[in-house]
Amino acid sequence: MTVLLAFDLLLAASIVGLAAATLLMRDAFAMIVAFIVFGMLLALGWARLVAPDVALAEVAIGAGLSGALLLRTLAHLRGGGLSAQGGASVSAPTNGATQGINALLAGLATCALGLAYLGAPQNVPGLEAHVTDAMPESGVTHPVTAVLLNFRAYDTLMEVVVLLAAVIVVWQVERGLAETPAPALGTVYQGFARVALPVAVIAGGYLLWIGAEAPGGAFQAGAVLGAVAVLGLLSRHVRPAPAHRPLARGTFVAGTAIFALVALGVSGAGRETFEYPPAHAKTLILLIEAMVTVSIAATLAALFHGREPVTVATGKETT
Amino acid sequence: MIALSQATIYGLAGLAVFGLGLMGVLGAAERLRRLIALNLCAAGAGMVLIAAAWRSPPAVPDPVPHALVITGIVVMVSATAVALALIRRLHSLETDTDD
Amino acid sequence: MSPVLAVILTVLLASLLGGLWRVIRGPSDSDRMLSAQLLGTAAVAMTVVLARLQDMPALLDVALVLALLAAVTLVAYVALSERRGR
Amino acid sequence: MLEIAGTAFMALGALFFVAGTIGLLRFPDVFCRLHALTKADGMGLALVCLSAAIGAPDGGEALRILLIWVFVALASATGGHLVARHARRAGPPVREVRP
Repeated sequence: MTVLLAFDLLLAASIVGLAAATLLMRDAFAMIVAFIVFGMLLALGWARLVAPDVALAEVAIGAGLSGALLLRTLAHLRGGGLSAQGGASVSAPTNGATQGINALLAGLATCALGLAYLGAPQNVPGLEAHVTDAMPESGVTHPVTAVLLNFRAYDTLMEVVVLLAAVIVVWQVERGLAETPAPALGTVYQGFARVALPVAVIAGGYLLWIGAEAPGGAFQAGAVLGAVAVLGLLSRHVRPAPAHRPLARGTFVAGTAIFALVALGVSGAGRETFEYPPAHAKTLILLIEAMVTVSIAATLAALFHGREPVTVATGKETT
Repeated sequence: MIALSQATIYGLAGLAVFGLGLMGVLGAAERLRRLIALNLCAAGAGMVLIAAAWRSPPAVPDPVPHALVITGIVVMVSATAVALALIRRLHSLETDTDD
Repeated sequence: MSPVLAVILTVLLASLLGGLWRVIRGPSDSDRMLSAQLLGTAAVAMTVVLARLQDMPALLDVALVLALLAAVTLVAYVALSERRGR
Repeated sequence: MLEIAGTAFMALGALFFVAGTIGLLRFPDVFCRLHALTKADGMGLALVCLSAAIGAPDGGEALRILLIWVFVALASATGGHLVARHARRAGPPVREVRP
């Protein structure tokens, strides 16, 4: 269909154009906003490629939380608030030779990827036949969830470990860094939060539940719940205090712990690690997913908040 | 010759985004810009993967690359958060010594 | 029905790309954030149209999450901007 | 018949988006632009959602579409308020209306 082809060409061109614009934008704030819009367009592209799971992850994490994370750092770099101008890092201009070498290297790597992509046979069956064959044993009916939580569960476990490592590193790096807290956002926002936050929590739970049979699952649900927590932090409904640290640590670790325990627990009696007994596969996957969702939500919120809650920071909050 | 399917269109766009992002990673001056470039680079690679997983309509796409890219997105946001913490820390250290 | 939907989709994309000019030019941060919000709403509309066009109800969830998460960026912007202010 | 009406609503919704974008580009300051786009995108999305809900094969989908619309309407109203308040406090004074 020609109209749809024109749409695809226009969308693909705008994705590339926006990527270039993001890199060329002078103002750092404009760069971040362009990056957020890039994420939205990317999600549309993924919807066009029949990848709703990826589009879901992209809008939740790529366009949503990454944007908030970047804005928060920019606020720090500009000295407390976003509106305060100046303080942007100025750096030495790179000379022509360096830029030439950079372009050459980037071009070579892109050519390599291009050859790999264009050289591979297109539009022919890949691994989907294997996935379809194994679906009855997976315990779920949605192929992507089956791959994530069953067939390639090692990858997913490692991914949860990466998130855990990230929050540990961020807490270490930010140790002792003080910041002015965000102000109250007013009654209109409070009213909005009262309606929106419960709706968002329900949406997160729905995404988790639907993941077994349709696009959705632990990461998307975790990202939505993480966004709820970020809103709570911004509006100061949630105020991290030193007393919360044991709970926070426990929540960060819970997903990884349950995942690893189940993986090892099913491994006896002639089974491999991660080879769930088919009769209980759905229960086990849902158990893992629920815990991983909670962990991811807490971790993403902690990554946004940055520093570990310490007594000094809360003491300053009253000033 | 390659047929002009939506997979080819977005695959080539993904290649371009990957290349642009890589150039940004290597050449960008500020740290924040370099980090965003790295994110673009990852997004471009993801687009290529998802384009490779596409099958013409009656058939459904290969779910394995989809799962890989979702994992990639989550790993990328973790890496971004760590890099941002480092950027904030470096900035504080620099402004402290300047005073 | 579906060629019409494709045309509508293209019009929405064109409108989104027009709004991009405001993101690039500004002049103020508020302008940029506001335009991003409009673009987000356009993206939600496009996702809803795509769900119909491709007959993929799962895209409605994408639209819902996009709507939820676009609000987070905006609130983050306002809260972080006013952090010092007064 | 219902299908034609649905498509017409959707086309009208797209026109509202175009109008909103024109307002965003042409109006002189942040408050005027805010006015243009909250009207336009609210109406535009409402029409697109209405049309999609008419065509929805089952009630669950229609409910989700309704939820999307309600949420965007709430978020847009709140976001508009927050940005306007912020722009009022941080930005240059509001333009005088010339008689």
